[in-house]
Amino acid sequence: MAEQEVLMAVENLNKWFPVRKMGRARGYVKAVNDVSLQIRRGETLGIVGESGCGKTTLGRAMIRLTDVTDGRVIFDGQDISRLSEKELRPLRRDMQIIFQDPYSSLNPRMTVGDIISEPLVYQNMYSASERIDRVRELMDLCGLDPVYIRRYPHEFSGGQRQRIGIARAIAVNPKFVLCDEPVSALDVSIQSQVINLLMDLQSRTGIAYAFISHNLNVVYHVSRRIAVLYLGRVVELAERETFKNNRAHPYTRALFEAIPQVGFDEQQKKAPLSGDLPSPVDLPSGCVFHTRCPYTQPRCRTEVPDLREIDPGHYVACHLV
Amino acid sequence: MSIKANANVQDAAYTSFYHDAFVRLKRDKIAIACLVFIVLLILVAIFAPLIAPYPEGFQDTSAILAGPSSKHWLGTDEFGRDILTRIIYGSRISLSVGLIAEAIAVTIGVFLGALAGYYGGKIDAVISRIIEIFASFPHILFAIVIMFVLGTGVINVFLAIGFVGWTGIARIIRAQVMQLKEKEFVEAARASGGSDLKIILRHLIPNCLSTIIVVVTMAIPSDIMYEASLSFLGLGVQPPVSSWGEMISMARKYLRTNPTYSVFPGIALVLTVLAFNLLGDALRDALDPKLKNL
Amino acid sequence: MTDKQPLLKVRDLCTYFYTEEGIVYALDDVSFDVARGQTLGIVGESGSGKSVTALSIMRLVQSPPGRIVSGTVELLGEDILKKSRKEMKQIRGGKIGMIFQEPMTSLNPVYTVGNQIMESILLHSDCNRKQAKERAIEMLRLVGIPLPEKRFGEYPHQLSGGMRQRVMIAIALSCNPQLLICDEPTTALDVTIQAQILELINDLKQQTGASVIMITHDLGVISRVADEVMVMYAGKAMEYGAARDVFTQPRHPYTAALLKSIPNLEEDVERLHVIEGMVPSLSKRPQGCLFHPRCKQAMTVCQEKRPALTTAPDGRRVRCFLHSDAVEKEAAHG
Amino acid sequence: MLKFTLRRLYQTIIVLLGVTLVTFTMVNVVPGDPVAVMLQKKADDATINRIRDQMGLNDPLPAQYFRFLTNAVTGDFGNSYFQKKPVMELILRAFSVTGTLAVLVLAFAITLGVLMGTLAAVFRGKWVDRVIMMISTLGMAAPSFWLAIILQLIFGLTLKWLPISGLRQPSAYIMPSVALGMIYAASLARLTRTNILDAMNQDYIRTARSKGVGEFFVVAKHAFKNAGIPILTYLGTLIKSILGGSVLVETIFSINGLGKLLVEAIMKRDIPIIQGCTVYIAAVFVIANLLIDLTYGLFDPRIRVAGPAKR
Amino acid sequence: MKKVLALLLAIGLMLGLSPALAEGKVFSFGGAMDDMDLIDVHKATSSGVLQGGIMVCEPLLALQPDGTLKPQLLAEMPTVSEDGKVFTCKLREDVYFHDGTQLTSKDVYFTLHRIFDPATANVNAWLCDMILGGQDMLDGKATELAGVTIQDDFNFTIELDYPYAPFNYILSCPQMLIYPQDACTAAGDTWGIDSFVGTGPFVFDTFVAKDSLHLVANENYYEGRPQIDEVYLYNLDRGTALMEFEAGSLDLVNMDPTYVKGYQEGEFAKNLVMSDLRGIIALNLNVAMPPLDNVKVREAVAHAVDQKAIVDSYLQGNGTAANSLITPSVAGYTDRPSFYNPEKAKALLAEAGYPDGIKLVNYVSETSSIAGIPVVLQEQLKASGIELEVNRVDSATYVSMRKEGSVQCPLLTWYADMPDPDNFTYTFFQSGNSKFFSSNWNDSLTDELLAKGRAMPAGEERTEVYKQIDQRLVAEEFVTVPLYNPVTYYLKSDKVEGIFFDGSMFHLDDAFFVE
Repeated sequence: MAEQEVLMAVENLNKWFPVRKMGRARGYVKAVNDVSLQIRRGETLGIVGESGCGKTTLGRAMIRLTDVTDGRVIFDGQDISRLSEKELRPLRRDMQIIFQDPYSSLNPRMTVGDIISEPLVYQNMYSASERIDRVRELMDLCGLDPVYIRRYPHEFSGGQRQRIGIARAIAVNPKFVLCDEPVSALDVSIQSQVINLLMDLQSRTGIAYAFISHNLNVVYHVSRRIAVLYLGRVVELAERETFKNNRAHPYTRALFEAIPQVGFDEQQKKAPLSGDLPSPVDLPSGCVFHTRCPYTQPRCRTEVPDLREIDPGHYVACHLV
Repeated sequence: MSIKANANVQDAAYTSFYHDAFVRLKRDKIAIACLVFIVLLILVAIFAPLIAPYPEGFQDTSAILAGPSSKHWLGTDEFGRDILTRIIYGSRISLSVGLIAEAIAVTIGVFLGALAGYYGGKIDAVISRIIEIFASFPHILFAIVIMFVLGTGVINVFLAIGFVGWTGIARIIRAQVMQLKEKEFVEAARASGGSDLKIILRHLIPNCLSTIIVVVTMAIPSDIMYEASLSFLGLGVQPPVSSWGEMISMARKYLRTNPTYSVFPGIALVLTVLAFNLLGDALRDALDPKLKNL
Repeated sequence: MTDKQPLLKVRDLCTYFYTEEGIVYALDDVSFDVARGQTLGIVGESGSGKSVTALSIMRLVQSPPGRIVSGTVELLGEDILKKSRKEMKQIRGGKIGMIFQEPMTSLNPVYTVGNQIMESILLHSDCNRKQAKERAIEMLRLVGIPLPEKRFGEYPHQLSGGMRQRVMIAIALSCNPQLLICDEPTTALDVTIQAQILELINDLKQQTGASVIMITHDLGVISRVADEVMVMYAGKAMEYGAARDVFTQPRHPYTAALLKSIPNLEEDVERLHVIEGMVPSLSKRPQGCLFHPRCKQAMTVCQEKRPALTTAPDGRRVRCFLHSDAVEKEAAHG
Repeated sequence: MLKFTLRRLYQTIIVLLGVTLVTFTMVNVVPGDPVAVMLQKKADDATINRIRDQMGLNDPLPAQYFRFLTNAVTGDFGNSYFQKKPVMELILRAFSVTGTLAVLVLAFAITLGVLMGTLAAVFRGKWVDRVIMMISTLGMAAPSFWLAIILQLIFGLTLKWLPISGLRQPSAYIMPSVALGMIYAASLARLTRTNILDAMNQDYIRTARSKGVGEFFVVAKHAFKNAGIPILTYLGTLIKSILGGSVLVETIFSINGLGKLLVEAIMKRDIPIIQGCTVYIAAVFVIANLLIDLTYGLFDPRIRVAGPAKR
Repeated sequence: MKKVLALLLAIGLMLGLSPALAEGKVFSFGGAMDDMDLIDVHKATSSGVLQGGIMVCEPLLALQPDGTLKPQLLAEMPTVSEDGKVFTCKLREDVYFHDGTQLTSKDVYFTLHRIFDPATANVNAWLCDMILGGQDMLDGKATELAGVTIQDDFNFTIELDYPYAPFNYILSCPQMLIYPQDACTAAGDTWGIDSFVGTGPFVFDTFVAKDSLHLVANENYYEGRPQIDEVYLYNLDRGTALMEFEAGSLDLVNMDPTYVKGYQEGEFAKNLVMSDLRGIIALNLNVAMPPLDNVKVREAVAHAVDQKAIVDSYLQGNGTAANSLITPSVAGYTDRPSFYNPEKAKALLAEAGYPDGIKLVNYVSETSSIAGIPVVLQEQLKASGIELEVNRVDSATYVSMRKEGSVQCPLLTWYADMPDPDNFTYTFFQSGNSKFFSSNWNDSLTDELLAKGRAMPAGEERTEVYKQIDQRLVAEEFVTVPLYNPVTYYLKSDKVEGIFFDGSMFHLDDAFFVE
């Protein structure tokens, strides 16, 4: 049967961290609550939300760097949510991760050559000498001069270190790469260089990306479809263009208005949203956003809105839309 | 330069990181002085038989408790043995105590510390309790018991001191590994299928090396002093082997008539301990990424 | 003192760091003014010297290795670089308030929030502890913190990032400073909280009539709050003028390139505009104009000579040979 | 906070149990039979065996251990073979000496050490800093028994200011405390200096300076309190070395402290004292550490509210 | 914090008790008495403990400075039966214990009975186990002491198992102090710790184990009140004790010979007193452990030891070289020249089948004062091809190893309890005892001679027997290699006179402060 259209499918995924006091679990930090989404082959799904919305935990759960409380993760047709570390090992080849902090994502005591070839060692791909050539090829691909192969991470700039991280991630020709805030720590000019690199790699090798970030401009640029998260729930999921002019969920609208855009049309100077993020341990009842939503109805306080398809490919979790 | 096979890429790489640290170290005059002193001490210890004016046990019965003279530059002890010779041979004991005892302490300490730090949970609880038990144990009893079980003799002194010192290192390594395992490059290793053991060996322990080096250089002086106090209690090395600690305790009787007998080994002990302490400081600054003086 | 005269006049400010690897020209010949009640935006990428500007004004540059080599910083006509240490203590927190980037670590974890606000009040105004406490609680209410009495006794780790930044603002404004320097105040915050903080700073600026220096790398934040803007690159000011003009018709190629490389919702570009290369190392600076290695319109003159910061008739300043052939006078320290 | 105390108490009990087990096994492994030592000159095997029976030394080891444990809980470690007195009585007498000494040594080490460390930090890089650091490095290098002898020679014999041995007058406490305390004062000085310097690099110091706070207050108020925790942790380890490790100084000054009691008991295989002393020292050490953990809350509110991270 | 400090300080002070420099004629005596756990002479062997005892209690007879005996608690010297086995004694009637009760025969019976009572676990019972019925009590066969019969309050007889000429000396030993029956039974286990009553010149006041003993003058002492009001005994570290003496806070300090060099010239030379210890230091050769089972090898070892060099170099003249097991001042001593001849030693070894030398292993207790001797021997024996391995161990291990007879060449250190040759020979080389001192010498001829010597009354003939034993052990079978007769020193402040040192104990009954 033809290769399946959907590469990664997340179904009703929940991830709760027990809060331990004197050995007994007293409550849970409900980081990810009942999230369902799909990523097709070669596609980039943007995952956006503010800190504490569970986007990082969702990402880690998708590639099983943490175990799953309940719900399923189907990767390339196989349910990987309950696999043991050993069973996961061969699958690691197909899914990789790129990190945010260029300084703590590379082992300071290893050379660039070793860092990039490490996944090859673990997956024992290529012989020793072939690995060297593969590493040099990857460095070229990612815009790094291969002559630096024996240099140390502390001898590179932030942008270059991010390129090393990318080279390491694509070394094993993965089908899916989770990008967790890959450019947030970089300056604007370097940011665009790395974004272009990621998009070039995607067009050349057909890798699928899950692109996590709190910077909407960047996410908007790279993704075909975008999911907006709030307190561990998907509040809106749609094609990129929908977010430009047909934003439905109140939180999404507030989020986009809050971005300081370069331009001088008399934007409203007032902050679109007030108050602080509620604590993830005791979540608000009903719709989690109802405590800060300007249009709250009594129904919002009691009934949890499910993700409805209000028009093709456009899902919203809100009673009023 | 041609890219050699992966293996020696590894070796060349390691030295060059420590090469940077060495460059930083070179700028610190005191550190270099200490390093030279320690290297000298090691040479003296190795070539003791050639350097020492008399054989180790030689007793010059004509010059008992004599003061410094042309024949005996630093004088003689109650058996007529030449003090300078004893100090030279004594360096062997003091240095090997430090190195061997620390070797034992480091292997145990790093192993248990890394396990506790990396796995956490039950394993961490058990190992931490073991650390606390042995840490709250009076060292003296521990050393004496080990000496009895294994019998007296130089090697057992080293074992005794080594077994006592590991709790300190275990605690430091445990704390460091706990911090390191949160770092993203460890998550990256796990994401590409690295086994726990490989992660500990390739990522965690190399990053603890600079702490281990600093802790060891700081611990060697206390081991040397510990051997001295064991000798002071009469549980140290057996004659004719000489150790600075034993000399100081034997010399105590003659403090009024031959102060040199106790002063010179005392100076040797203090200088060696000083050299290791200062070197330890300098190494910490040289190896420590967040350099304080910048 | 006429109203027209600027609150702060900075002329040819140079701050260098003397390190083993050589002299780092962190701030090289920077001049700007801050008008009364206005917000000056200072924008630039990391290593452009924007934070060093703030620290130099407050004379908080850690020396050694750093040192303010030359230049004048006139606050209400008096050059504070000449002030004695005692006088500087009156100015810091009294005339000039400052808030920093990392709310998580900028407050002392072992003292209560109230204690840290009162400390500033007691230093700069002669009132007893009771009055200082009331003033502190008043400030907490002013910066929009709910239940100020309760928060007064709490510790920093009990507050969220946004709350802590509000406390920082309360501290900085507790003694009615005439100038508030904000060094990347919202970089570490979420975008909705950032909007709240920027709005708060603007409101307080209106209420107290203080001037604000907003330092950030985010051009969006500048365009939202700044009246005038100075674009910095590798320790030098590249362009200076009214924010609206600089952003709509950027004159310096770097400013233009920066504006183009930010992804935004309006135009869908296939590939982002990229500024090739990297920011030059400040200890081994290139000959001629510092930006020429990365400049698309670089001319031969740009490679040899270093352009001076020239003022155009409409008051806008730019440091580029495209707009004038004035060469930077051979600075003594060049 | 209470939850944290309970958990720490629970851990302390386990550690103490562990210590009693390790001590018991060690004492029975050591060669040399105490009864033979008691009947030194002419003791044939028959009489030795009879006396061993009397003392229950021939019972199976687990039974002996269990008996030892149940008694130890009530503080009864049996009677000393040689001094024919309840071990607990001997320990309390010896502890009153070593305890007093420990308090004085700690007082001496903390005041001198922390003061010097802070001074060195405030005048970092200047000659004050270099001098203090050199003295403290020397202080750490001088063995305590050597220092004791030299102090005895100078202040006891030549100057006759202080009594040479014993603790018969208050002034007799001075020399032992200094001899023992010097090495701890030196390391405390270095530790304080490093921690204050670390604290000085933190962001809140820059905030304090931007508020116009004077340099002295920046160090004394803001940096000092944050540097407190590592110093407290070090004090924890200090207590054990003072209790157990001061045997050399006690021997020289002929003070019958815990260290001397333990070492002499080991020499003569006075098993009840060995067990009693070891468990007692371990108990004091573990409880002292527990108290120190609780005082963490004073220094660091984050701990007072949530209890420290799992140690 | 301050309150805790004050409380602890007070406790520490209270236990330190009386200040050293009290007024009145106070005699302070310091020395290394580490095992001064209690002062009951039945429970300890070292002089540190006995020293305190002999100042409070007294034996039946007393040794004079000139070596002769005089009646102490007895009215006159005991009369001995022809077969030398029955000693008839008469007590003085004017002697009272410190608690006021009068000294009677029941106290003597109680004391001798306590010596052999297994419950006491007396470590010195072997000294007088020749008393009839003593061994039976020790073996649990009897509960009463057969040998002692009381005629009336002041007369009693002691019967021996076999004739033993020097028994009178036994009665003068410090281990034979007479205890009061009622006070001793009342004290029970705390006898010698919290209470200690005797008839002697000084009354027990307070005792802190391992620290100090305080005695006060016995106002109504039957030989007249001593001229010293109070006596302090301090257990001090050797070096510290000497320093306290120099600082003037001690009147008397006993001193280890190795410390002597510092005091032979200079300020304190006048205070230094040398005294013969009436003892012998010898190297026993364990005949049970090869290669020492071969007499030729033992002879070789005898020829490899240079006694004179040991005394002149290490001991710096403090001692007299010896080649006889018995000390010069005791009958049976033979003034034999040293055998030292390294060439002959090598030849003997070759003859015995060890052309390239042998290895011997020595253990010594590192706290004993002669711990240095093996180190000197180690160097000396090298010249004769004998390699000596020296192991310094703590006293407990040393005692248990020697007891099993498993030390190859232990150092014999013996200070005579009484000036009689039997004390030097029977104790170590009688086949029943030799295992305990690791000589394992088992020879019927020696046993025969020893038994004969014991039974004979003192006189020329008896001396001849011991000369024969000495000749056999030292010059024929080379079972032991005598090294030297030790001397000891003590520092006496010039403020005090009349102190009598009997070779191991100080007697202060006649001491007085010079004005």
